[in-house]
Amino acid sequence: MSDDALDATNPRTLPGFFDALADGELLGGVCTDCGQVLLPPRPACYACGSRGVDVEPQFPEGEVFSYTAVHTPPPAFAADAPYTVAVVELTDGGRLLGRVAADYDDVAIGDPVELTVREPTATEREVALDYETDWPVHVFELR
Amino acid sequence: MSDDALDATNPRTLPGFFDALADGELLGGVCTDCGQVLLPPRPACYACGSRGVDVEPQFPEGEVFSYTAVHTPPPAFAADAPYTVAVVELTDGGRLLGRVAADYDDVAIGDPVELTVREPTATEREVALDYETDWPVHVFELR
Amino acid sequence: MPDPVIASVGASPLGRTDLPGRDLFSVALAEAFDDLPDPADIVEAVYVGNQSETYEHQIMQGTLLAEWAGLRHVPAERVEGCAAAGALALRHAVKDVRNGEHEAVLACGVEKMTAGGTSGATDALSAAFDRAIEQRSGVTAPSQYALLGQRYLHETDATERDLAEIAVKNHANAARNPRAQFPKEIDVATVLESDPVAPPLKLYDCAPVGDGAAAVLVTTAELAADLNRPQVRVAGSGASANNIAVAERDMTDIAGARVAAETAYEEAGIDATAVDIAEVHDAFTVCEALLAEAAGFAPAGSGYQSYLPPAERADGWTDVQLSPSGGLKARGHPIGATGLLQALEAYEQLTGAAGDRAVEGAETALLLNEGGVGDAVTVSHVLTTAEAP
Amino acid sequence: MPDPVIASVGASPLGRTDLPGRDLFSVALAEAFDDLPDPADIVEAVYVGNQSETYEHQIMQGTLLAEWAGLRHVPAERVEGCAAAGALALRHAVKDVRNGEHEAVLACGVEKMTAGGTSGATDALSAAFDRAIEQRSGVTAPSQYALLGQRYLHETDATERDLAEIAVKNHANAARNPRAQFPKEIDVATVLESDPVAPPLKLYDCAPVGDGAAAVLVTTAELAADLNRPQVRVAGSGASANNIAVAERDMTDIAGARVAAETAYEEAGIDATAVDIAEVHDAFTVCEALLAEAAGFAPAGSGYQSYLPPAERADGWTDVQLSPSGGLKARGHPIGATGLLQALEAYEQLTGAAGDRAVEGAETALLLNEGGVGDAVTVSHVLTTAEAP
Ligand SMILES: [Zn+2]
Ligand SMILES: [Zn+2]
Repeated sequence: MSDDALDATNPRTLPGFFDALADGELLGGVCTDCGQVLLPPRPACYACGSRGVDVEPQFPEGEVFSYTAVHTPPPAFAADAPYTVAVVELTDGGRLLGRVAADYDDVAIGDPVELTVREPTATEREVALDYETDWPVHVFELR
Repeated sequence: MSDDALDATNPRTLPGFFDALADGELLGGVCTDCGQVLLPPRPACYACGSRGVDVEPQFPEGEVFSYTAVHTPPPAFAADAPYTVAVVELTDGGRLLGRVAADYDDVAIGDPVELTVREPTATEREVALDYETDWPVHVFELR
Repeated sequence: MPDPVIASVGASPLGRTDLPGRDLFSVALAEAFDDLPDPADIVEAVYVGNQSETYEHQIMQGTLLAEWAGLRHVPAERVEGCAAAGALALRHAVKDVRNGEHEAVLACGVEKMTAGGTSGATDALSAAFDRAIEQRSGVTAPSQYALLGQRYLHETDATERDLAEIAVKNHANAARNPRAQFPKEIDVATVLESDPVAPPLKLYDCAPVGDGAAAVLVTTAELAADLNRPQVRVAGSGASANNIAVAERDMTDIAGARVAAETAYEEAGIDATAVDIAEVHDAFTVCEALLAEAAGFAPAGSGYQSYLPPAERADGWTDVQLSPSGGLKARGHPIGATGLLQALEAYEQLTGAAGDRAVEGAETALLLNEGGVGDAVTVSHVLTTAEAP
Repeated sequence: MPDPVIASVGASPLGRTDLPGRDLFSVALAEAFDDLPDPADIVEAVYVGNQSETYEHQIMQGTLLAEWAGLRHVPAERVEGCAAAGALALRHAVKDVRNGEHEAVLACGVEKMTAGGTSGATDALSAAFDRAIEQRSGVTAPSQYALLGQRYLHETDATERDLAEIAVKNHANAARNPRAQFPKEIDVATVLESDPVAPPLKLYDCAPVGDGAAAVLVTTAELAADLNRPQVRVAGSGASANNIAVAERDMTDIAGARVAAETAYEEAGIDATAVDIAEVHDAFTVCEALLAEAAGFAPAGSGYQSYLPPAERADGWTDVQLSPSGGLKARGHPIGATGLLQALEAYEQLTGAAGDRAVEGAETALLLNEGGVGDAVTVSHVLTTAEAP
């Protein structure tokens, strides 16, 4: 583990991770012992337990591993429904859940996607915790 | 314990207790073993553990046992602050917390009070759970 | 070490009720202690499973329900692992008794899910997902499980019709369970034609929202005998967490459930083939398929055959009967009480009190109670018939 | 039975921080495991104390923090008894080790109280009160404690100035504690002239709202020795609930705390006079007075003299030093972490790591952590210095 202080500028914390994401950079933890990718980075690897975790940029492309559509959304997202969400396996090996900017019927397992990042909407800011207000939202787009 | 079904009309449940309170009747559990008064009624006596609990009307008068004023209210009651609350020891032996319809400076330990009941305000209904919407609110008045 | 047993059980009505949580608990308590001395004469500690404070804006349920039972100066606390909270409470009771910490412990669970409407429940349940990535992406419980289901259908021969058959089977079981929230049979078409919730899951693939409370008394075998109670032995207990985020897990090998079940088997000195009945966490139909595999009942990829009679299942399947209660799907799923309702069903099955739905010859039961999505946490127990010592 | 010991401790910064709860935990974890192997090499189970899901809209903290520590397939759960959650986590770790369930257990606590403003914290804390009568009457945490305080001042010789002196004493202690949220001395006038919150309590009678996390590693004495760690023995553990509603309790004899402390003393084979230092739950100044009496340090009605040097206290007082950390009042009170911060202070005092604030000759510590108002639930531990076995 790095000797840097674990403060809100450190990408090993959520504020640091989302700051980088707002700049378009998806940072992952990468286990120096077993190679597991951790999204977002965290203090230790769940696969082998090692605290040897580097922080490295992840290539923002991948494939749909599973997907569905949300027909009964949480109250805050009611206006968006139905919307598509997916688990995406990234090229560098990590897996990440997110919205897909496509209709459910246009998506299939294995489809190539690209990670994009946008600012939160006014509605998203309303339901955000104080420290989340400016955190960006990632969205997958079909390639 | 009574053989009556424990449904929402039974004063051993909160809906039954508040229904009676809405009609101006404060019902207490009274332990048949040790005499402890339980407000509201409940399945067993905390003082001796007995499930021999009768439900009996409680005389709606008592004395201030302790009191204070709320200067930093919950968001829903902000408009009321500061308001006075007290723990009242009732004539029949039970103790009940509630608002006091008097300024803090006009209250003292030992003051005689009377229990009154009113409908919830619009604000109170707004923060009520679904099943609480029509539950009355009790308020102590100085005698 | 003392042998922990379940000595009594009780439950409230399940579903949309007009009683607050503590009153539902009063009903469960009255049933559990119907033939027994006052709780205060027996019970030395209380654990309460409860998922969310938001339904009734109430924490401190340990203190509250202990007092409601007439217990004032005992250790009492709430335990929480979302929908596994009930089995966590049971597990603490079992550990306290087997370790000699207490002779009798009350494990209870309560959830009053209907106090804030459907949106209240949707919001409360979503707090179980990782906040940073999952919640902020707008996922819901059905859509999280749909991600598991979609992948399962992709990797195996299972179809949406198979999942529907699981719901049909559980409703048929529930039709013979007087405690069930939905005690009625349904057909496959009803499931397949029900409203889409999150494909491949439809409304009838989903366990319902509902209220409920349950109480389970765990004691030493000696005390249960002194109290003249039918007893069921808790032969093993296991628990395991897994990643909180669905994306980071193996989505079709439910490893946390596997670890929890194997721990419970090992403590009980059995393997999966010894299990006659299992109450598994079918919050969504696909869970029953996945958990049948994780529990070792079915070979990988064939868990979806849980609705078939044993003779018609693939090679490698055991003869286990899954969720004779009707499962979460049809018996009901009042989150914090669910794990204890599973124990209640096993108690009634193993003590000959299951009436019409009795599984003949049932002597060993497995319970699998999960919290979060899938196996974010799993708690498992093995229960067996017991002779009074 | 194995002897449970505390083998390591860690904490995050306390107060208004810009880190989410899980990141605060990362900081605490890093400190606790600074000189140790990876958690996954040692830890067999995780308990997380956390008061409210509403601060971060997150349940399943057991699963989340276990994963953050690199532990995937271990039992992990959240325990909740409002502000006693941290000591409940510690108690489970202690019980698991002494009962041979596990060799090493991680007890942690986290609360991110500042994520929803002051009104968010006020609302979240009020969920600890009985919903039906207390919450609906508009009481708050300070006003609930003010009811205790008002009665205490009525029944005893204590004055508002005495309560203020308790705050002054705890700030003076905190001034020597680098971990404290408010490491600065104050004077009596500052307390007495601070804003009224709920008479007789003023702003400076109240512990602050703040963020924080703590991690405490509980192991067998043998494992702690193998790891080359200074160890503190957990000689006793007690817990007790009391009524949830303040009105229905004895408001000046804090019976639940008395029962919890006496249970811990009995397990440790000591009485109150053996205690050198105590970290008590001074969420409000009056609590320290009440708890000094409940713990057996002070005769009834004289607990308010806790701020005086031992020689100046009333007859019947012990020589105990209360809250050398600065207490909840000045060290900080991140609800679910507080019980573990108490343990951390005792660990540092008993292992000679308390620096400027070391209480000379301290060998035995009492911890009293409460949840709800006053003693709705109390968890108590006795810690003693230990030689490596
Ligand atoms: Zn690794
Ligand atoms: Zn009684």
